[in-house]
Amino acid sequence: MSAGTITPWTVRTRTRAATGFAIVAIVLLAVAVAAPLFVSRGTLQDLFFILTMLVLAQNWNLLAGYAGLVSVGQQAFVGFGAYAMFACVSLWGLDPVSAILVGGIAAALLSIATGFFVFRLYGAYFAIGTWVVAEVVRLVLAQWRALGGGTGTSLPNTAIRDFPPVEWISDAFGVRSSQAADILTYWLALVLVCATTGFIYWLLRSRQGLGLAAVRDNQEAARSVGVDARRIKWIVYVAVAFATGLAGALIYVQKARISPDAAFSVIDWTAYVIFIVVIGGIGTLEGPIVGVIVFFILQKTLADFGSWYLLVLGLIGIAVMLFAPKGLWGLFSDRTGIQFFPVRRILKGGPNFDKTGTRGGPHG
Amino acid sequence: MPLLVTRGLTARYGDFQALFGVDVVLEAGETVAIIGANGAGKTTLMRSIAGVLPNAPGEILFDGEPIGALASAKVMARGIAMVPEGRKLFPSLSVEENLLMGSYGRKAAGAWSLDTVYELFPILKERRGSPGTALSGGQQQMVAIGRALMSNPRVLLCDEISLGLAPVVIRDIYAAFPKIKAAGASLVIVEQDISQAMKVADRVYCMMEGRVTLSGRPAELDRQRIHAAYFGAAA
Amino acid sequence: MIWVDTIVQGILLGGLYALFAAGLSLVFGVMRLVNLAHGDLIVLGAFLILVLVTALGLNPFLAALVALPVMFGLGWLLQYHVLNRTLGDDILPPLLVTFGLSIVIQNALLESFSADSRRIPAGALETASISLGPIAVGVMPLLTFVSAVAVILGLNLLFYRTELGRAFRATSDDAVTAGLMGVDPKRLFATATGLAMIVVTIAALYLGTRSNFDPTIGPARLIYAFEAVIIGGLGSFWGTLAGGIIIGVAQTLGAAINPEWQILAGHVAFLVVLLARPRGLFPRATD
Amino acid sequence: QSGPVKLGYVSPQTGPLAAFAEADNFVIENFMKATKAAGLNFEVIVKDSQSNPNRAAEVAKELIVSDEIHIMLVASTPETTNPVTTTCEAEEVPCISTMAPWQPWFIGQQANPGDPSSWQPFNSSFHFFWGLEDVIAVFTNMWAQVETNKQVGALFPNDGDGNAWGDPNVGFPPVLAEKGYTLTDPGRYQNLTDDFSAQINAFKQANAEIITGVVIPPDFTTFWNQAKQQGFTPKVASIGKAILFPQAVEALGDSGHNLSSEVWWSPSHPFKSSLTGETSAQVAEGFTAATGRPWTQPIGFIHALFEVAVDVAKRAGDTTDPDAVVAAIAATKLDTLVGPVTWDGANLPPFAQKNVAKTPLVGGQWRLKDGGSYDLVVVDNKTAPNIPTGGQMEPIV
Amino acid sequence: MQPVLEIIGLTKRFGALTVADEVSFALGSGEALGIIGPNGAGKSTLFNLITGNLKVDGGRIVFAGTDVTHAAPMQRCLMGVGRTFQIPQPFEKLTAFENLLVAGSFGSRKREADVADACADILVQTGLIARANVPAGRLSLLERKRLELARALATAPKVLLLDEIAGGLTEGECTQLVATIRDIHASGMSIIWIEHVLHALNSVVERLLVLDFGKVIGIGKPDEIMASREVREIYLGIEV
Ligand SMILES: Nc1ncnc2c1ncn2[C@@H]1O[C@H](COP(=O)(O)OP(=O)(O)OP(=O)(O)O)[C@@H](O)[C@H]1O
Ligand SMILES: Nc1ncnc2c1ncn2[C@@H]1O[C@H](COP(=O)(O)OP(=O)(O)OP(=O)(O)O)[C@@H](O)[C@H]1O
Ligand SMILES: [Mg+2]
Ligand SMILES: [Mg+2]
Repeated sequence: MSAGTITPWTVRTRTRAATGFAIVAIVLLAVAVAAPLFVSRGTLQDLFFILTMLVLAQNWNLLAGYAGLVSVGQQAFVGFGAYAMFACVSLWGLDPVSAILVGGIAAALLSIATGFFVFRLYGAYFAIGTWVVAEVVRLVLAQWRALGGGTGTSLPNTAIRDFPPVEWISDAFGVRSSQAADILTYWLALVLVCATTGFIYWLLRSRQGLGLAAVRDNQEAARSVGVDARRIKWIVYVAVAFATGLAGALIYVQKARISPDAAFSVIDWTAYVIFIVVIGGIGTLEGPIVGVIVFFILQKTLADFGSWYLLVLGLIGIAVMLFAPKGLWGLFSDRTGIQFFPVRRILKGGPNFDKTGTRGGPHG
Repeated sequence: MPLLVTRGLTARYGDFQALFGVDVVLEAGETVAIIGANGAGKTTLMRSIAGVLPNAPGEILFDGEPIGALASAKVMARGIAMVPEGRKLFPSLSVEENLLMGSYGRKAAGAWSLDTVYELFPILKERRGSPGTALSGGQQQMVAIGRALMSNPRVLLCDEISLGLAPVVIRDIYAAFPKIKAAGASLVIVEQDISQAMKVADRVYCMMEGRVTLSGRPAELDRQRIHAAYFGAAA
Repeated sequence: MIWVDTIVQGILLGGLYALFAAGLSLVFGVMRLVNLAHGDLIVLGAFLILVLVTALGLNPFLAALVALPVMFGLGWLLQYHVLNRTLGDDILPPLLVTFGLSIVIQNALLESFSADSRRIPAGALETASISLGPIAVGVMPLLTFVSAVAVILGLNLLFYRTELGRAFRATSDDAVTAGLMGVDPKRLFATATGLAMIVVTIAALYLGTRSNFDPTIGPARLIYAFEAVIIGGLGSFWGTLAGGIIIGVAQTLGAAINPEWQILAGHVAFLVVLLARPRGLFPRATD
Repeated sequence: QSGPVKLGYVSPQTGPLAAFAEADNFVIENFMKATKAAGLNFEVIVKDSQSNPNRAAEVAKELIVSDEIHIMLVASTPETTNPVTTTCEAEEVPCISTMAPWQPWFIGQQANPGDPSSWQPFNSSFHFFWGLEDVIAVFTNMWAQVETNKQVGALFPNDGDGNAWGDPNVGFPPVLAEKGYTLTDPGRYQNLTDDFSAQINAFKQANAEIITGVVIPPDFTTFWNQAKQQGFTPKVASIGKAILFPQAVEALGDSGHNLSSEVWWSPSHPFKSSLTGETSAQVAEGFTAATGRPWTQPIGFIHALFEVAVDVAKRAGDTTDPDAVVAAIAATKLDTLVGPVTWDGANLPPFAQKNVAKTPLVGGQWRLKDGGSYDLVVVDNKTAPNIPTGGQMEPIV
Repeated sequence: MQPVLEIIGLTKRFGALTVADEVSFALGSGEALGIIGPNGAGKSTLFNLITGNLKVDGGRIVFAGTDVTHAAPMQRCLMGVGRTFQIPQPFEKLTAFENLLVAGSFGSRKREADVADACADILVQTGLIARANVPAGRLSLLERKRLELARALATAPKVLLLDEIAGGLTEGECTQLVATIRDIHASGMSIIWIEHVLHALNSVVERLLVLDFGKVIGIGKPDEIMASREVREIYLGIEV
């Protein structure tokens, strides 16, 4: 029918809001890099918390929101990365930044080992399976006597203080070494956030991202049109583990103390992360950003109310899920049509179109 | 008084309005056929009557009582059963259990029981123990019809029941219609095959884009008018 | 002899886990609802029984009987007004809502009962034992096991032999079509959760009498319960019992080698079973 | 110095360890009253660790960085004290900690707890409490009062306390061996274990007549019931942690009778508060009057923690100068509600002498009263003769 | 004619039920083969075996000279087996156009930009262009069926397997569909088409294969097959 006709088809993903946002984001980033110059140390630590939680949230979002792999065992990678970093620093005398990298690699290796198991499971089975795997990793590391077993251990003070970059920062800014360490970890967290967000957005815009969405929607059909579902899931699972391990190691460089219960806490590293993603809006890159800010504000304002804080947090989680299942960002973008990270491929040109759904946006 | 009446029935899926004031009447003992192109709103009409889609109470009257706002379970209990488009068997139930589910919400005495359904579709008796989804498409359609009959409904809504069936099965199923009617049910069928519809129906409604564009007895309608009603006046 | 004893104790422990798991298995099987608040609901039940025991001076078993209808009603309302809204293809909404619920229950209990460690007094029964040959078996663990078997048996009959059970399964497959059969899915699901809460109350009775509990102890047991359900296979109640026993025996055997391996051995058993049978021991034909 | 002395205080006010922090409000209110009456200007910023080590570290940082506290006070189990202390060490903020045996506090924060040669003292963190050597002495003294076969079964979990108690170098095993006891230690179990048959079988095999360990309350109940069900009835059970609080013992029903435990503080301790002049008995009574709850051991130590803080602040001069505060802490010589607190290194190995001060410890037994409640009776005071006993050690029937 | 697909003694059982019983046939390159048979005869199952969505119990499948009996579905797709599902299985959250992009870029290992035009053309060809940017989850049943066809085409297959795509169409729509499939066939693609709507089927295919209880009971020219006594009895239900 159409053979021979030259149709001026074009495919478009960018939206106006996204272009505007990109400019704002670059400015924000510049401000963020310079932040240690003009914000207080408390603010810097708050920012560190926000950034690291955001890394965890973006990664979990990639796994659950885009790949359909709802894991409740991400604490395995946080803890494993952190423990690997501790071992490198306190047992083998490596410097903290290299140790963080080792932490990420260790987490990626762990994900390869556990992936063979968890990928045999689907849906809720997968969720529980990942949780059990994380428990197993926790229990095994709790037997590692050199790192304190179930008691845990602390990072030697000198490891950070005498690390040359910390000394440089300390000299350059004229601050104490503990503050210099904060600045360094903050910058690292900033790098990690940008890298993670950038990687995820790049992935979603790529062919693999489209394949990922297809696998999530219908694995059987995806395989029938040539998508290597296994490979895509593996790539995502391992990449997420790597970034989660990096984040875990970084967080524990800053905390300087580790114990199995803390490093493998399902509440801190998975439940809160799920909370952040879902409150913000799962399956969008903007959602976790919104979510982490909301979470931070809640924690700041309510944490001193003891159990009431958690009670309110729980109620808010329930309320959002019931009344705004697409999260706060979903609520906002449905109303306004604004998307900062569009991935939808929109076909333009040719005959007249059905106008519904021709908006840019996420897959979902 | 007619058995089932819709008055100005409207229905929507979110922002999208699928029915715009549909008026359909079913007299007791009648077979009414709804025909129309894809997307005309036939399934939507059936789902509205069955209570799957919510409507204003007075838009649907059954026995003179408003049932538009009732949930499907309540509608079914009053005696309106539906064979849904696409069969929709329960995969984790066996064939027999699927059939038994049909009488869950309405246990009315009548002609239909497990035995009589098996008599109607003997192949189902053979496969009574296998899971509903391990059947071929045609066999599944038989289960879906049998399941709807199990409640001895007063109105049976059949949505494209011949879809995907071998000719021999279609023949068998339509051959069962007189039996079903004889057992006291009035029928509303949605059918794509116009000649088939004309054969079994007492009256025909033709729908287009959410509206009834033509209705009447088969004898009164000629191909030309139906065609026009299908594709708009231009055709 | 010690090995026999170890295995017997493991089986009895498995009964406890199966009891924790049975209610979970029910809601998981009927609604695909991963209920993360299950452990906290058991603790809630234990507090309710405790209140009845201390306020009315009832015997714990009698108190549990009084608690049953209350818990059923609670489950019914919870499902009807909250959890029903989360059901669908996506497992995340129920996951998050029940997680929120878990936090809410824990902290509400903390506010009203403080963090103290409590116990439902069961008098002489707590330490009573009978000897089976050379092995001494506690009456309470035995009662727990028998209750677990009874609960499983009851659920199985209900699920596969009654019309209600058939409706449960049908609705779990396709709620809209079940509606066409005269099922009101919302009420049916509410009934299922109500029933699960009855099982929860029975579990609470044994949780509360066998050891101390406090408002935060729920989640620790949840993972074993999930393991039992999954090892058994979705919707298979006998499978849940088998799963509980596998985990219980693995734990006691692991502990007999070295207590360090106790909990790990249970988890490893879970992983091994799933490695061999990814859909559990007794999977449903389709899910 | 202008402005108040800013104290940060972290404890587990919610979560599973909340029982330890039960008296916090009471103590802090009294502290504020007492200091105001004495014309002192203190501000206390209280943070809840939620029984979560991650959270403990976070709030400690917050206190230091945002609230700019001068002195950190922290209490109750290594899960809270250790992360807070580690943070203070990194931030070079003076820290006073209590209510964790000193070994898990000190060794648990070393980079490699397994290698004593690598252990380093802390610069700005100080701890006062007793140590494992004290609890061992107290337990063995109690056991000596009862005729046994000297076979001891041990329940040590894989947590901060359990690892320290079971440590082959600094824990129970070497000392017990020296004193002629044979220890059966099946291994480190995880907390919240549901079955103890393995341990019970091991104890039965070894014919143990004494049970000891540091167990969380639910686990002890599970163990104790199972032991009885399986026909294992030791003569002595000296347990740390699990039976610290009267509610926990009451939860055992009748079978809590004659269980023995370490006693760090009780109303019969013959010490007075340096802050209010009250005796132990008066403080305990005050607590019961104010809250309607029975006294618990943490009351004394939290009170003492604030006593030390006041004393240090007075002597330091400018509390905004961390070095001055650290020096003041190191020079402390104060008679507190829990006994004298001095970082003089007495009765401590060299590596811990700088940062640890020891307080007296005695042994007690829970006695069932009519009506189902329990009394804690001090039955052994060889380690601290100035604390009066209320009776003799009795075997569990 | 060089066969592009050879089925040799293919067997599949579900428990006691044999749904493919020593099925053998060959599909010539560029040929259009129709499959008919009573409901439950094993037609869809045969497709699932050919595409690898089900594992075979016996026999061999040779595609373009290569034995693919045990190859993964994805590999077979890359080699040139395209299919539609009897019950449509769209990627619901992706738009129709994106559905095709997935199939196009993965099915032929090309970059998205290189297949976008082809995908758009297929949307035109299958009458879906007006709905190109609508999420597939919002399409009607008919549109979903068209999308199945379009998506299979987007993988640029050598052999196209069609499972009941004409059911539920009005006469006009049916005529249109037949024209589309004729076009596709004319472009040289081999086709196997399962269909109960015989007049549509017979106006396209060159040979008909009749399946009953998993057995091939006839294969040949459509009019010969339709005239056979066996087919008239078991399939058309005409007494003879
Ligand atoms: N779940 C839904 N959400 C949104 N729109 C829908 C939904 N179901 C149907 N529609 C739309 O409603 C209109 C009527 O659809 P309906 O299914 O009633 O048509 P039909 O006459 O039964 O067609 P067919 O012959 O294809 O079955 C169509 O435009 C369809 O796209
Ligand atoms: N997964 C399964 N498990 C058990 N039996 C099955 C399964 N899938 C199909 N069957 C059975 O295999 C037989 C063939 O099914 P198939 O779907 O191939 O039929 P079909 O020829 O495509 O029929 P239709 O024309 O109705 O689509 C049927 O009897 C069916 O019950
Ligand atoms: Mg329809
Ligand atoms: Mg088929």
